[in-house]
Amino acid sequence: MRRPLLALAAAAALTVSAAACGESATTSKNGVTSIDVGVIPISDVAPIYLGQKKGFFDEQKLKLNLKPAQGGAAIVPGVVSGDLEFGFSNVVSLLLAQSKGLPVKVVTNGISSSGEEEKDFASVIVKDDSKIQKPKDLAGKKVAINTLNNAGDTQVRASVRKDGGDAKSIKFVEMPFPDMSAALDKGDIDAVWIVEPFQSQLLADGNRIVATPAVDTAEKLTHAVYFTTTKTAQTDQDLVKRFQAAMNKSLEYADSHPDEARAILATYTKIKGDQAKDMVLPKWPVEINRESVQAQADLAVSDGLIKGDKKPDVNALLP
Amino acid sequence: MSTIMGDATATTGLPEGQAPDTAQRSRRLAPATWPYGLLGLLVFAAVLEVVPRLGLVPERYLPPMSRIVAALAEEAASPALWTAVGETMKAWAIGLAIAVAAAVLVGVIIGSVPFLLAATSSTIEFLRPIPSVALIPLAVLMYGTGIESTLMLVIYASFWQVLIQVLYGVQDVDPVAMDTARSYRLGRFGRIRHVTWPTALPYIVTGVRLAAAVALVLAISGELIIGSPGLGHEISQAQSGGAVAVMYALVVVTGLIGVLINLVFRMVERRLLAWHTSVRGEAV
Amino acid sequence: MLDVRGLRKVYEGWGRTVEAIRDLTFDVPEGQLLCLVGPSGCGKTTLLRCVAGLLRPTSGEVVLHGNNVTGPPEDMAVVFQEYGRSLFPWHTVRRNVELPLRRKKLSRKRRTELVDEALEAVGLTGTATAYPWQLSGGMQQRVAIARAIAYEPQVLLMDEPFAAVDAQTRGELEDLIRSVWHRFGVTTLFVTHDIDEAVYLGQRVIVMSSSPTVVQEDLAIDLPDERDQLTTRSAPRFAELRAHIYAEIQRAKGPAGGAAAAEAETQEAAGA
Amino acid sequence: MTDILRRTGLALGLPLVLFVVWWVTSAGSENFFLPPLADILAAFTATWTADRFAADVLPSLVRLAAGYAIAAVLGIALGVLVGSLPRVRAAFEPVLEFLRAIPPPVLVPILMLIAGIGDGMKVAVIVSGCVWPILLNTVEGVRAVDPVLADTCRSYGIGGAARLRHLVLRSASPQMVAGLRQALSLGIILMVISEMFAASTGLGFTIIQFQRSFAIPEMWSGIILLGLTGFALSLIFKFFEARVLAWYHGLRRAERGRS
Repeated sequence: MRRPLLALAAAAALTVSAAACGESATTSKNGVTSIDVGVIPISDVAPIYLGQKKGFFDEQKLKLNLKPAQGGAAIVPGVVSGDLEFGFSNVVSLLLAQSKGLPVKVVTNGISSSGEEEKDFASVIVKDDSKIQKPKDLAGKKVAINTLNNAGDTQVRASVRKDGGDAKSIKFVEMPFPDMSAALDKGDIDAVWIVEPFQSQLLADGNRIVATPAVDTAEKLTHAVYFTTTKTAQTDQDLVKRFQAAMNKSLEYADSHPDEARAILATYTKIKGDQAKDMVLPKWPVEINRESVQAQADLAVSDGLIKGDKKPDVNALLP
Repeated sequence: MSTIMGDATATTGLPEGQAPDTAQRSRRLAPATWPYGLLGLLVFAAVLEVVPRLGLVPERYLPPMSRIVAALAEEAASPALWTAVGETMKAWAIGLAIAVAAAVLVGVIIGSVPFLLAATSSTIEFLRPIPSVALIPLAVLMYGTGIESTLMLVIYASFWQVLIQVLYGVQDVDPVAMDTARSYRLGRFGRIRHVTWPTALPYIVTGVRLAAAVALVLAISGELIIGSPGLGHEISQAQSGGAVAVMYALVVVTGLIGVLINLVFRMVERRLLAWHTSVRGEAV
Repeated sequence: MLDVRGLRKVYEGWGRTVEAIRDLTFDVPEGQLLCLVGPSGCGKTTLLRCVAGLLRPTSGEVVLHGNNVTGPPEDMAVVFQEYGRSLFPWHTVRRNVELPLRRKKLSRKRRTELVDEALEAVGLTGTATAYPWQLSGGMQQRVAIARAIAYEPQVLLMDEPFAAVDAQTRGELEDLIRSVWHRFGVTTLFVTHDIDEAVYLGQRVIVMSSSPTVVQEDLAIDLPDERDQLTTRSAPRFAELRAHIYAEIQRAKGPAGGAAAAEAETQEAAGA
Repeated sequence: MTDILRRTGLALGLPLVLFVVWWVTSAGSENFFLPPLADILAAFTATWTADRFAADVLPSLVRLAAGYAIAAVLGIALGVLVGSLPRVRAAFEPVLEFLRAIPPPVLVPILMLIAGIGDGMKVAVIVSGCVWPILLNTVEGVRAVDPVLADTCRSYGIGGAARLRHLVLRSASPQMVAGLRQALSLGIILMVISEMFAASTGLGFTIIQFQRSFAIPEMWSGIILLGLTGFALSLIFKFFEARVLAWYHGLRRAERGRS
């Protein structure tokens, strides 16, 4: 069969063309640059949608094409291959990518933890009648997270460790956020690490928060960021600066206008009005908390997410 | 899903109306089957209505049928659904077309040259069972979340479906017909055109029908898992937004499209093969 | 012992009805070899299926040993025309012959005996382990005959069993039927469209009209019991009987039944 | 002897050529996502150790086997039932056509409700997808039982279980096997998909993990292993099919030879 040949040829052709369109941040005559940005269509990226609506990107002569993707793991390759100019990803995924030699470079902040117990973008929730009262009780229990070996389990372990529990004995189970509530109800799992809008839904159903891992991991932890490739960061500094400026303005605006941020959710998610009203919004500061990134890097190494001698280089990753 | 949902492969191909009595019996039943089908669908819908209402399954996870229908009506009124359907059908059609064209071309060439057939069969047998989902990580890495990722899965899965049928068909060529063509000094191309192609056609049509079903399921699964635009993506969006009734409504839409595709292809098959009365056994 | 009384069969189609058999009455005494002959499309198969209990007549009845036949009777065996399709292709010859015996609560030894005897009677010793499709058409029909006689029926029904084999094989199989009938003395109802075959085989021949079918003629065959292809077929009496039946059949096809016959013919062609 | 040599040559020739082409073209590949074949093979031996095999591959295969077996029993039993009763078939057909057109992954959330998140759910996912081709093919097969054979059975008084065993199941077996074969490749796919939900072991799970953590040569090695698994299972199936359907292939050959 010539299929594998064909596939290889196609793959080769595509990588070549992808590499070719790597510089595809096409700038038209009037100086407007068209850029593709990979986002995950959840509440975390409300600022960029809001900024687009408010014209913050137009001010920087940027034409924004938002490309929704299923998860950060799909966005990183997109950015690295040049399909996307910028992308949204959590810090742990980027640390992992960097440790495997992928040329990623953070541009600006994405979302941060509120730093307030029980009032954060994510929490560990148990049933009301559960015996689990404190984070350390999670030891030896089944905890659902959306992605194994990533931010969720890293932060939950940090929380348990801080409370003096045995973090190694937690049994993590991977499942999509929407499925967690049913599994918790049925008792298939003991606790869930969950984000909005599911967090407020679960609480409304009478469950309770037992830990706020992001808060326990680092003070005002930077959870996710916008990034590009090291190459773009070096060769197209102007573009990166303009994106940074527009993005920062968007973050500030969203942080100070929560009602507008809630309203924009309905335009790109299926989160309906009343859900959006009740949910806890993440914090969108402009500043990246470098210590919290370093803390996550250290945890990634000590938890065995990153193996081998190659230590993550936080300074090289961050701008 | 490479060979999802086949149906009646391997038709033993009985001539119509064996003995007078069976012919009569089926003839009497034939015009009256649809009420049963309707009844079946109604019962199915009723079960879906009653089960959540009785609390056997919480409404939060399986809303009653009436709410699914309401959500469906609401979705049908919004252009977003039709855009998504369009995206899915685009991936389906392009993927299927590429797979069919490639499979027919490759199949006819390989099938008509015994050496090629012998030389490639081990490779085909190796590549065919590789599950298309194994390519998901690769597709995501290579093409990101664009339509190309889904296309790659669709093409890979439907290609084999058609290729195998083409190879069966080409090998089914009657040696006498081939000898006749030779004795009348038809060239290689003429033999393919007048002997091989007509023999293989019914097999190809069947292969295309099976591939059409597979392609749809893969297009939607691809969108669902990878996140390229289309119905599958809408489903995962509805799911992650907690809009359960909408999610089920979209699932109903995928089912309906599937039924529609199957109906259309069966009709095409019947039309196209009306002249073809021969008994044929498909790939068993 | 086998009575067919006032048999009528009407097929109800999609807005059209076809009267295949109008009125058939005859009886078959124990041990007789009766041939039913008629023009093609005259409802022979329909009659046979009614007798075999595979088809319910519209009216009239079939009585075997004084019992009304409403389903396939216990002690009746049928040999179908479609030999290739009446044998189980997934079973060997032996299993094919043995299968109907399994429900007859016989010892394994007895079953083996019956199978061996039947295969020997049809001249198939040695092919027991073959699959039917490995045999020629004539041999396949022999297997079907062996299966019927191993079943030890009191009545043997044969539906144009040799219609699809070549002429030479056909002669051999006709002799086989005579010898099997002699050997086992089983009451045999043999349906055919071939006049020569009916005369050569039967003790008695019933000529059926074209559809809607009635009995046209009931005729005893006064040929000597010992028959062979060469002498019997060249005997003057054979020629007379043959000519007589031929004339009857021509008469049966007369203008009156023409249209209906054509109708029934397409039907039977589709079926057979 | 030369014939065997020739045949092995033909069987191995192209794979070998492809292997060499892949090796040569990928050697020194700078592309992160298309690593040199040498790296992939090295990753293969390093990754798929006996321990890993027992921890990740074996559970997958056991779940696949369980789901496949249940689907086979269910599909054949229901298929025989539905296929032999024309009215039931008429009532079920539209619903079945509809259900089988639904991509199995969207059913996962519902199945999680019913079967929890353990192995039961994963087996259920496999069953929910595999059952349709088996069921629908069985229905077709049972429908297509040769009426002459059916009459033969009736006239010899073969009914009930004997009829099911000697006539219905055997006569529908070519279609059943066709359905089973489709279900097998489907089963492998669903095995992988089911491991994308609530799993912490399994071949599919491991491959996705490699992809997410950007361990690309390891991911490729997983894909290759998955391919090898599919290939091995299809070989086993062929062996099984050759035994069960020996009569059918013989019959087909005989028919072809005669015509």
